[in-house]
Amino acid sequence: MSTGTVAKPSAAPKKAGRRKLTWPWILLIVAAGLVLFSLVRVISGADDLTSVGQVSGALQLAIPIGLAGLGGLWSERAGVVNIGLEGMMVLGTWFGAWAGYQWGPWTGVVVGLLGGAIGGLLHAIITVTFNVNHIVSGVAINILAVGFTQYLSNFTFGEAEGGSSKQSPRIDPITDITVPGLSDWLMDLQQKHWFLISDIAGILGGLVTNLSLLTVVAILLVPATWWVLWRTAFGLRLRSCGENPVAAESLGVNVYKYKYIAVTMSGALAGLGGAFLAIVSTGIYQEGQTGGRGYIGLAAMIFGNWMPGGMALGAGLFGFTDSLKIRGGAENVHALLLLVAILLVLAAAWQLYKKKYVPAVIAAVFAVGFFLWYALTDQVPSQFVDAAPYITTLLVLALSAQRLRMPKADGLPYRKGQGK
Amino acid sequence: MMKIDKDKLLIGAAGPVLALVSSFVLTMLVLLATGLDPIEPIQLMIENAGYADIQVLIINQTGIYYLAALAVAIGFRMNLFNIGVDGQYRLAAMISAVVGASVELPGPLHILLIVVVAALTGAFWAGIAGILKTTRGVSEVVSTIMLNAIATSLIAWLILPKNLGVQPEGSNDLTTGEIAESGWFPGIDMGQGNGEIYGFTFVALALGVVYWFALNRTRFGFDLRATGESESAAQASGVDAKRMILTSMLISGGLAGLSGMPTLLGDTHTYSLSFPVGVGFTAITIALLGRNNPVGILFAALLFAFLDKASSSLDVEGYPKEITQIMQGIIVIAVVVSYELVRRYGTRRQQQKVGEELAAGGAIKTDKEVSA
Amino acid sequence: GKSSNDSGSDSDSKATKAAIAYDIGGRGDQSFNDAAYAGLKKAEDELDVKGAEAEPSSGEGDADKVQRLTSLARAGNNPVIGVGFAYAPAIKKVAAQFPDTTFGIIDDTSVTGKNIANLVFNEEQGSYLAGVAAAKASKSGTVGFIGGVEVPLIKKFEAGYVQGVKDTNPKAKVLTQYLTQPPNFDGFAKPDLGKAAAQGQLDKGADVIYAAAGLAGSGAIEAASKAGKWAIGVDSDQYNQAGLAAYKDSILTSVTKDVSDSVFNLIKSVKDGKPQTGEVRYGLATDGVGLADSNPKYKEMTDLIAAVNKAKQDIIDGKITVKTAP
Amino acid sequence: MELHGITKRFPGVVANKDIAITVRKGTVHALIGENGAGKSTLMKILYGMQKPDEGTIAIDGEQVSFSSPGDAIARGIGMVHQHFMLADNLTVLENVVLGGEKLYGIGAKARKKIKEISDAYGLGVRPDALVEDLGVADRQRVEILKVLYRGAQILILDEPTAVLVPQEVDALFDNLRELKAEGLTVIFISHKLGEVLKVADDITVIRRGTTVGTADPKTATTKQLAELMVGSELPSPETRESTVTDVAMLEVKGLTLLESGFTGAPLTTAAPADPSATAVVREEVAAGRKLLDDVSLTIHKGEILGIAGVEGNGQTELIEALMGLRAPDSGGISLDGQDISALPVRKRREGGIGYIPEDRHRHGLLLEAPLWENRILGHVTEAPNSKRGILDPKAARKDTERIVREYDVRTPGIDVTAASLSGGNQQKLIVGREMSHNPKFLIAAHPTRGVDVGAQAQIWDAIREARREGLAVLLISADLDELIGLSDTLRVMYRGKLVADADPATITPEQLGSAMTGAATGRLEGGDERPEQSEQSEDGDAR
Ligand SMILES: Nc1ncnc2c1ncn2[C@@H]1O[C@H](COP(=O)(O)OP(=O)(O)OP(=O)(O)O)[C@@H](O)[C@H]1O
Ligand SMILES: Nc1ncnc2c1ncn2[C@@H]1O[C@H](COP(=O)(O)OP(=O)(O)OP(=O)(O)O)[C@@H](O)[C@H]1O
Ligand SMILES: [Mg+2]
Ligand SMILES: [Mg+2]
Repeated sequence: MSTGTVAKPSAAPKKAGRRKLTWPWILLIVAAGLVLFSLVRVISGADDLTSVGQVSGALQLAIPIGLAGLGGLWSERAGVVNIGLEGMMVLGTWFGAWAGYQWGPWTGVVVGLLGGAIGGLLHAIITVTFNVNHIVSGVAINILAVGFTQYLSNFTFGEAEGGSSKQSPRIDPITDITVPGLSDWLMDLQQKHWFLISDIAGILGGLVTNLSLLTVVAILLVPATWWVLWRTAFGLRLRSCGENPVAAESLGVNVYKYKYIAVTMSGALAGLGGAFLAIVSTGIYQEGQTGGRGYIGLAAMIFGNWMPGGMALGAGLFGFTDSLKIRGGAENVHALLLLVAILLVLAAAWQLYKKKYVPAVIAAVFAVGFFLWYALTDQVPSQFVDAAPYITTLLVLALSAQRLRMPKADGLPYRKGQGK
Repeated sequence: MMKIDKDKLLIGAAGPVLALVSSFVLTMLVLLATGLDPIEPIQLMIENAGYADIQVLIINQTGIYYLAALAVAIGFRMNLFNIGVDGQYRLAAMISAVVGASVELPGPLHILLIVVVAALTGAFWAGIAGILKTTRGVSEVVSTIMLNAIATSLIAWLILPKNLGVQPEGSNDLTTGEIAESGWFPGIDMGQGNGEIYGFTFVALALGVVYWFALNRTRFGFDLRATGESESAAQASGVDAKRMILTSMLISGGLAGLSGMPTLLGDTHTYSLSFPVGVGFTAITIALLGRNNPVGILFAALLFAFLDKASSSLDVEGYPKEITQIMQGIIVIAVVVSYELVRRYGTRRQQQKVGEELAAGGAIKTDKEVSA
Repeated sequence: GKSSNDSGSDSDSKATKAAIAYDIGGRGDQSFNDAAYAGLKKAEDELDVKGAEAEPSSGEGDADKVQRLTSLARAGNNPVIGVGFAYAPAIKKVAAQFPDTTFGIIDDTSVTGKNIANLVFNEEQGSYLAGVAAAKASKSGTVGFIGGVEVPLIKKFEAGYVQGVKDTNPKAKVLTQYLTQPPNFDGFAKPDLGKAAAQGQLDKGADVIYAAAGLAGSGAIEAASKAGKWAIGVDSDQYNQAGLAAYKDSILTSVTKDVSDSVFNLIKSVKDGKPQTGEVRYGLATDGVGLADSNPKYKEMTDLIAAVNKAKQDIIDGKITVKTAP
Repeated sequence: MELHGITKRFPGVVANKDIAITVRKGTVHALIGENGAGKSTLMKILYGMQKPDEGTIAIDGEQVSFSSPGDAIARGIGMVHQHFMLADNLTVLENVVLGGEKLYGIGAKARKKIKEISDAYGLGVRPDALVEDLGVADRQRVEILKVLYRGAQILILDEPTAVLVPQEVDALFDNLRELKAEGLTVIFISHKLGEVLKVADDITVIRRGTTVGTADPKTATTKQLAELMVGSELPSPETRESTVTDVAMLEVKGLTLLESGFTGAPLTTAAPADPSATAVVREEVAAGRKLLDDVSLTIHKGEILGIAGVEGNGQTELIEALMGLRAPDSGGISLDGQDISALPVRKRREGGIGYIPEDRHRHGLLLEAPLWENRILGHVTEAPNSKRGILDPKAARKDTERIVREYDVRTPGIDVTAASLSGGNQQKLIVGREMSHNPKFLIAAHPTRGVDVGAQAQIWDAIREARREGLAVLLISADLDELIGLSDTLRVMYRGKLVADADPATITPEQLGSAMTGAATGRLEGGDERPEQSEQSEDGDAR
């Protein structure tokens, strides 16, 4: 049974199409996206699309997903598939809250991180030392973490003042920072609803308003991870364990050690995500609080091609669509219909340019369909609004998944001295 | 040959025994550590399992888990991770309930229609992931997670009274309307209010046999297993890997769709907001525990059903029910770790045999050559 | 064979034992289930009744509920109360088997029988009053409603609230947001979702937010409080809830739903030998639902209180009929 | 360096038994022995990857004990493994510095150092290329660079020449001599005795885990070495009388295969910033590199057509196109007069194509499945494996037993997994399986690669036997002796094109080798160094 997660077209050529995205291009794409978005906002009048609140809400929803995704990245870069992120996150929420309500939020953060790390360590023992299938181990850890925390809640929160067997007492909040002046100025600018300028102001404003210190830490972890994994000797060794552990071994790298570190770190990051949920997002521990965010984090990581930046983009996409829907989804998502329609028109044009007429026609037909849907209704049924993040992800993946490439030895068993 | 068989038996038995012993010991330690009696809860559960009504519940739940786990297992056999069984199961139950409630046909036909619709719906939903994988290379892990969530929304919309749903007078529930009695699957009444064993449970078992036969005795099954073991070797052997992915995804979804049938046809006769959820996730664990083998899955499903149902009165006796979930987690880990340990031992034995064989073949030659 | 309920089937002694079977979430949810538990606790203290509780396991079906109720009934509990509409099909089956036991079900009137008491509430009436209060308290003319999960029960809250707002200020705008769709019941449990939704409505100018979202509502209350706007609580008087002490000044009022009393009353009626049967409705008239007035600032708003009281009287008198679906 | 009394036991196998070797400083010391003799194991012990059960290692007279390759590296030992130890998805730079980051860091300094070494030895390594994009010879150079980068004083090369053409081998040997001149010690493992004699200063022979003798390269002949190695004369792949008929069995016309780019993903398509590179890349994507360029050939009944070529010049693609694993962009294939261009793999196999894949682990076996299931693989629709869609395990098992008997597959039974057989025995099983279905046409890709001498002879015999009965064979091999000895006709493939053809009776491996590097085209004449540019038709058979 495999742990492989990405289809590898076995007969596909190696070199073609695997060109790197360079910075100018990334910026260009981002700029084009922004213009398009702004256009949609102006036409549809859904000013909330890029409001300060929207962006800061998206950030808040994206952070736990992103931290889980970062955890997945560490582990899979070292060759261990970690579907146990969800469980490690659960440990993070529980331990974070347990320590947090008693000894303050920052202690909670540290203990939550340690709680997740314990889950990661367990995963490492099972998969690295015992060489058990990674998915089995991850699934078991998910079950165990949920059972264990729920069980313990009976004896801890259940007996605490202001708590119950399902939730913890309230945890003191972590300081929020808002850059004075700048934040207000951007807010004003955003509320002018000018084309493009207000949108940029909204996005920047969202990034400097009501920012929890832990949010700042979490955001910094993304470039930090990139730097550690791609710019240090430690990171090179760690990644080599995910690409070809036998080769690493032959150069004197202690593969077990790096796998252990990576998977434990992975648990710690997921635990931090859990602690963030409990301490910053909610202020209490709540049974079932993670609600599958560990899995979404994993999805975001795959989406991001096992790279920190891409992963952050994936988490951001989830956070953004999630926030769109939760903040008056009927209207916001309705505006997205227009965006989809425009994108489909662009896709049709592209296909036409490449002389692929059938896909062009299909895209055009869908474009018209979405235009009509947009024009003839004011709202999207709330049930569909809920599905927006997931449909968006599927669409984006369908357009780009073939470029994904997971670490070569990801999910494969490894034993020292057994390489050929 | 005799020796190998004896070895095999010993090795085969060692795994489960090691696993069960260690998981019980660990569970007791957890209970002890929290200051509870380590023996009584287990005693209570065993006692509970002795009661006929609980046995009925266990058997019925086993059937449901069994089907869903088969759905997961067939994917695993192909290296596909169908996390979407839960969504496929829910959507299939809902759509088939709607169809079942809207028609009235002679008994067997009515049931057949519902079952076929369920299988098709499940297959359709899984097929989306299959198509995305074969044509666009989208990982089925991600797409089935997404499709689970999308199924939730779709069902929520479809079940609105303005669409396909019904809100019974005076109820706060939403249902799909009741299926007429001709569409109920007859069960075995255990008398004395002990409940009914769902008739569909036997269909589930029969499907287990079919699963075994299809996988181990047909060309199709061989191709499927070959693809799961080595996609490249299977392709070179003439398997169309893409078609295989799609086919097994469809079968997996179809089975997932069927796993809602015991409940729908044997008990609720309608799909409502309180239809059981999460079956597909438990099924992943069960399939892994049963090592994707139809007999193994049966035992695993039985074990999980037992833990679920026999623990129902633990809270009344003052023991947190969550202990069973801890047990489930520990069992899974204990089983796989002990299997791995036993497997390592077994491989060593096997290699030793190969080595002996080779040595026997080359021994004479070696002796002669030394003098050369 | 032997059934798990055979043991201890020493029933007959009327109402010395009463039982409740919880909805998903179970005891400790600080909301619906806990309210039912409070009623049982009160009965234990005041009526000398021995209470039993049973929790569901996640993902269970009707058959499990049947087994649970049967086992509670066999054990001699009377009444046996199912908390939540999910118990309806199970009660239908079990009640027929135990004609001498009274079964209570909360939030459902679809199953009937002479030993079944349907404990239902006119949530829409309480919500109507909340709407009146919101319309009166709002300066911006925009108010918000946040529903936890989009199910008919919560839509009742929405319907009453919207009607109350519009009747009071026809020009007012009501923003409506549901957090999740069934069977994903996270919307009752995730305060962060409540917070984000409330933030969205606040950004759109809402200055009173009514959250019928169980625990997720606390997130909405937090957001409203931080923005210096009003929040309206639900189910119990949230002004007095320990976990929300930091934000209580912003809790204008709460729509109460007296589940606890309904449980207590049913147990009492059985104990008294006159068991309730059929629909037992708790509305404004019986104070089964209503508006809390613990917040001193609320008490100062005489204009608002007058409007609320008038509306309440009109509903009781039948001059206003409140819709149950939006 | 002195190795003394080294013994290493694996479950069931004694890989090394009381081995004693002395390597003089500043020499090239060759280690030879047949498959499974224990050479690699010995080297892994010396390199700290495996621990000896008994015995001692002394370097410069000082006793050492390594618990990991790290220790060995620290003592100045470097090893180039038999199977490349490279991470495909990392750059050359990353592969080189891995584990030795302390030396020059992982950045600019390291890059400079790599360039320096590369220039000094003419390795021509580009530090920032992805290893995955490199050919075998380049990878080999990266492996050597890895060792030099660490400043190794003792260099172990485990079968470095197996995948190289003669010219590349010569280049490698030049490098080795240079290294030797600088005082480095080289331990060199090879099966190719001619090479060994050319480069080595000392030779040690290992057989069945023990040292059976040493030889002086100045006086020894390959024949003597071979006898020392195996204890008997080496079999030769020589084919005796010709069995070629006039009946064409396989005809390939104008087969062309383009490297396909990705389509339909405009969202993330981006070209490199450098404009000149952009143009190139665009063109490539638009036109596609030609992996197969108008390949035409005919193989007759009873004929073995050998294709020589450096790996990565389209042989793999040709096989895949013939098998139906890849759809060519143009061209036709017909088997026994029937057009099979549009048939899927399975139909082609049923139609009589047998396939001995170049990578048996990836394409020929289910490693974790028992032998009898492996016997079914690839022929699941054919008798005796199944009837009307239903498998017939009994018959398959019986037939597996027959194959095991007839092809001398050494195994305790047919229920052991394929993984537990040694490479040679795995290969015999595959050959037996493919021959059991009386193929009309056999694709034999490196049929004896890494297989020991005995098994090699058996496999050659099997192929010759079938040829006599009218089998057409496409033989692809890196072993030029095998190719020349076995083939009736030889063609050379270069950059996806069949660029030259030769008569196996007269051609020498050196000539063939130069054609393989693209240095010679057209008809290669034996003995004549300068190939004449004949304008023979592309689709004609090569005689
Ligand atoms: N990790 C291992 N576990 C068990 N047995 C092994 C292992 N590695 C090698 N062997 C055994 O040791 C023997 C010697 O193997 P080794 O790889 O050293 O041979 P070799 O001389 O390098 O052969 P070749 O020419 O094929 O490379 C083999 O026959 C094999 O059976
Ligand atoms: N990693 C390993 N673990 C256990 N046993 C091994 C391992 N590698 C090799 N062996 C054992 O060594 C024996 C032969 O191995 P090996 O494949 O090296 O033989 P070989 O003749 O050198 O073939 P190849 O051409 O594939 O190298 C087999 O019996 C196998 O069981
Ligand atoms: Mg070998
Ligand atoms: Mg070797």
